[in-house]
Amino acid sequence: VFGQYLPGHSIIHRLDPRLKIASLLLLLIAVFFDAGFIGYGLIGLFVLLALLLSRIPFKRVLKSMKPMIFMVLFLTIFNLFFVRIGHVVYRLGPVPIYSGAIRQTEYIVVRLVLIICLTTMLTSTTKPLDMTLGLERLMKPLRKVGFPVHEVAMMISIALRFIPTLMEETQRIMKAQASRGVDFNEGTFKEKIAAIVSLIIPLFISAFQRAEDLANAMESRNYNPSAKRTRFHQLHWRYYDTIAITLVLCLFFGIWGLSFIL
Amino acid sequence: MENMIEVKHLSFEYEAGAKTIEDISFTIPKGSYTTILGHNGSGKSTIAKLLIGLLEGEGEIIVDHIPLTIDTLYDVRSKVGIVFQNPDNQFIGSTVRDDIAFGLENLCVDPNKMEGIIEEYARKVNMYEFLDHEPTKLSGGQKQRVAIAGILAMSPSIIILDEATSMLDPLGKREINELVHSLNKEKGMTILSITHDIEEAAISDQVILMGDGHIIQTGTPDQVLKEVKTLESLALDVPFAYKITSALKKKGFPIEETIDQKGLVETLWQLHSKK
Amino acid sequence: MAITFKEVEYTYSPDTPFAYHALKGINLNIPKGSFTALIGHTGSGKSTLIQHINGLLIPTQGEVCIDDYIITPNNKQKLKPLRKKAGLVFQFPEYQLFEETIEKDIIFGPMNFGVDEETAKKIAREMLVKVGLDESYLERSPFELSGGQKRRVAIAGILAMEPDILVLDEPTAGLDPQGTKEMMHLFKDFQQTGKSVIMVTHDMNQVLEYCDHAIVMNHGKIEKNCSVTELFNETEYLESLSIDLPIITSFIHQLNQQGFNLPVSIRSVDELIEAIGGELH
Amino acid sequence: LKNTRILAITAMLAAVSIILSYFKIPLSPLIEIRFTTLPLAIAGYLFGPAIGGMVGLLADVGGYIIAPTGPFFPGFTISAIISGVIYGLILHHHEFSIKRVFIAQLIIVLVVNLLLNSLWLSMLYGKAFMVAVSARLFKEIIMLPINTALVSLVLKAIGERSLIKKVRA
Repeated sequence: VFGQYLPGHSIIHRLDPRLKIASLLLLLIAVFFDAGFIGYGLIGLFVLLALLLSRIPFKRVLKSMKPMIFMVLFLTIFNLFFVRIGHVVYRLGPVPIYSGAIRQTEYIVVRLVLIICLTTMLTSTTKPLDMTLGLERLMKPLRKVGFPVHEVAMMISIALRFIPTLMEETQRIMKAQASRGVDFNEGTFKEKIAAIVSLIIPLFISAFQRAEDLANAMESRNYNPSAKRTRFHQLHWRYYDTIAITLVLCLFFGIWGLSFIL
Repeated sequence: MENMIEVKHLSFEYEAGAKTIEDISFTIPKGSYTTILGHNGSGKSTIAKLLIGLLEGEGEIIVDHIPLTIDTLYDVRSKVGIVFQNPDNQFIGSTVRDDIAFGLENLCVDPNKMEGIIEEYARKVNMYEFLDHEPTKLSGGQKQRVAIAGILAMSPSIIILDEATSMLDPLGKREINELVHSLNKEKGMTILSITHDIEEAAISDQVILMGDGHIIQTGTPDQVLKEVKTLESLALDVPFAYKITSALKKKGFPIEETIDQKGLVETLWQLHSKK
Repeated sequence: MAITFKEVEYTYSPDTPFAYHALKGINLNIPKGSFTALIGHTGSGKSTLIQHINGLLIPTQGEVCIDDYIITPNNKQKLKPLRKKAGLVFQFPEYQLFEETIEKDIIFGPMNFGVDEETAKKIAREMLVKVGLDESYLERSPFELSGGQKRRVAIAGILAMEPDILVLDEPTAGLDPQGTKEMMHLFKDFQQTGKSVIMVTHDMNQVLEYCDHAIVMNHGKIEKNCSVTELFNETEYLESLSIDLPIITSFIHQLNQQGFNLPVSIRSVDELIEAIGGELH
Repeated sequence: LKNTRILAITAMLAAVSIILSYFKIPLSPLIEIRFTTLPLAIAGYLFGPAIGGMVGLLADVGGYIIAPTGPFFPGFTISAIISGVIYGLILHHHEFSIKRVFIAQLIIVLVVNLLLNSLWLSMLYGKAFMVAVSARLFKEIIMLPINTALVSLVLKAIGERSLIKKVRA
């Protein structure tokens, strides 16, 4: 129930998580290269293709854009009113609308849509566990500079494991406090703060207690953060991963090149 | 008989001056089912943590011939498996499969061999069909069975149950008790159960009675559990069969005190038919 | 404070793929002053049912009446006064403690219901003593206490709301025998002041010793609603749900199979010894 | 992090932060009180800047994996890490005081909320957004005392719990 992962067997689902995470980062950077509408068109085409291949329902992508609608509207209005570059194309009553404003707004909206599509695609087609594993493997070189790669991966998986449990706990605490007369929906500002404090403090106490128990359980099963350990889950790089990364790299450098030309 | 665990003059304090455990010594014979019996706060759970070096106390602990020191910490831990009280907080993996794998990973088992081991032990605790389930979809009893599978997969010499059934419903309790007893009887696994359940103590091989950080008495259930005054002073129950027999004896019936309920039905029936 | 359920249905997250029909056609009447046990497996609907008693959940169909409160799916009534009348103690209630001192935590409930601080403090003192802790605890932090003591403080916090109905979800889980006994006596005392207690429990020994009425739930329905004595007569039914008999009742059944003729209505060890003695004479 | 106990607590605090992202108290359509930084403050206070930053990192990445509240953007990951580090630098190794919480909160407002976040937002939403900084400034001025009070309240409560004192020792 938790998370964004949509089970499936598409080619995108089967791609190696390392590849998917690296691609996301590369394309996120690419989105910020100024390669004009040709650049955005290329990335857009690529994203559309990937979306179709992944067979994620379109509704899902639209839904993930919902939180941004307000922001986009706000920005559009803001840009239209305040950006004064280019020539005036239209007059809305007393307000002049500049061509630069329209162009900038278009850029921003396209950029946002692309970012959302990319990030949604990754979380929808990759199991949280694989994502953690992929991150761990990708960050491996950072171990040389003393970054605790293994520990970070372990902590992410613990956090993900305990979110549903703590969520249940949260609901239980809220009900218990509601039974003691706390109203989580209505009340003055002060009452609302008091209500949330009566939830947050027990939640922290419980999280600390669970951490203590968990640490005991982990150590009793021979866990030692500094020791070597093998991993049950292994990632397998396949030929289509190579094809995919080649495509992504071509796109990335293509856009980069384009940004110099334009 | 060979000893699985030897503890000599063990003491421990959380805060200076307040001893949680004071100078306790005991041995646990190989293949036995031992219970440590005591009320909440008697210090009994601290013992489990001391035995695998989660806490550091004074005194000597020898597990399967290995004295516990900083250097042997991980050797000792690989010999001892503990099932803790809260089923939720010891489930580490995101699925049953991953949870059983956790211990194997720590022992650096070859990843290619893990799948087979995991399936084998999941079958042993009857959780094979649940291998891909997430912990939130399992009952407390099932989670504790997974914990036991995870421990068995590490092939320990002794399993410690630290009030492992106290948060379970009766069904879960029964599942775990049956599983643990069969491990003890059929596989000869040494079991140490930390509990306040007097009826569980009554069917064990050895009882270590704890009170306020001390060992009050050690012996067979028959020796320890008939000391009504001691048990009551430690805020513990008295076995049901003992309550009945001692009262009947007082009333002048020719009956001996016992803690064995099955035997009691037999005895009463004989008395009844002789009437 | 009579509690009545009329054709109550409850579905979690209706109209979604996760919809779960938790209560099905519940009809129920719990008279004032009773000590009722609510029995059933995990997932049988017990927790859902008890959350209807103080309006934490609103039925998706049917109605729930608590005294003069009538809760229907389109409830418009303020629920707060109901929450005061029906005090609900969740499982492991020690997790709801959060204030700096025990006193503050106990008066938290009453003050939310508009009791003034003076009165609330007076009640807090009384309740603390009632649950077996003395007044010296008032100024201490609840987090210095042992698990069992924390539970007592949490329960004192509910009792301090002076409810007419006490709803308990496995109140003795994880306590040792002594703690369990003291807790159960506390609830019995509460009932004997003429108030109702409804307790979810898995421990049939407690049901036999303290309760007078039993409700058995299975798959979201009420399967039995009877006196405790009647319930433990239905050995086959209980076995089919793999519910253990109380140790006393099971012992009686064993003896009766061997030719004894003991009444199954016996509810304490003393009575049992009397009866066995009588048979052997 | 060589200690399993601290590792478990760090992970658990990150989980709490993700859960708290579901809660907010709106003051006005544009200003709302959020609680996701409380676990960062606790981690920084109890265990120092490294762990504080770590909770920030985990909460942001974990939050993206499990429940995106917006698009993933590495800039905000950096913001979260730096917030945790600031809490750690200012609060760790010192007795709890409201003054220190205020200072930490003030630095976060200046460095993270106004400087870094404005930078990220302008990258995402274009330069026009810089005009909105004045509006954001107003918001930050209102939020500063509220956040200081909230963090103080929770730190004080948590700091006094003997359980956690034990962990710290």
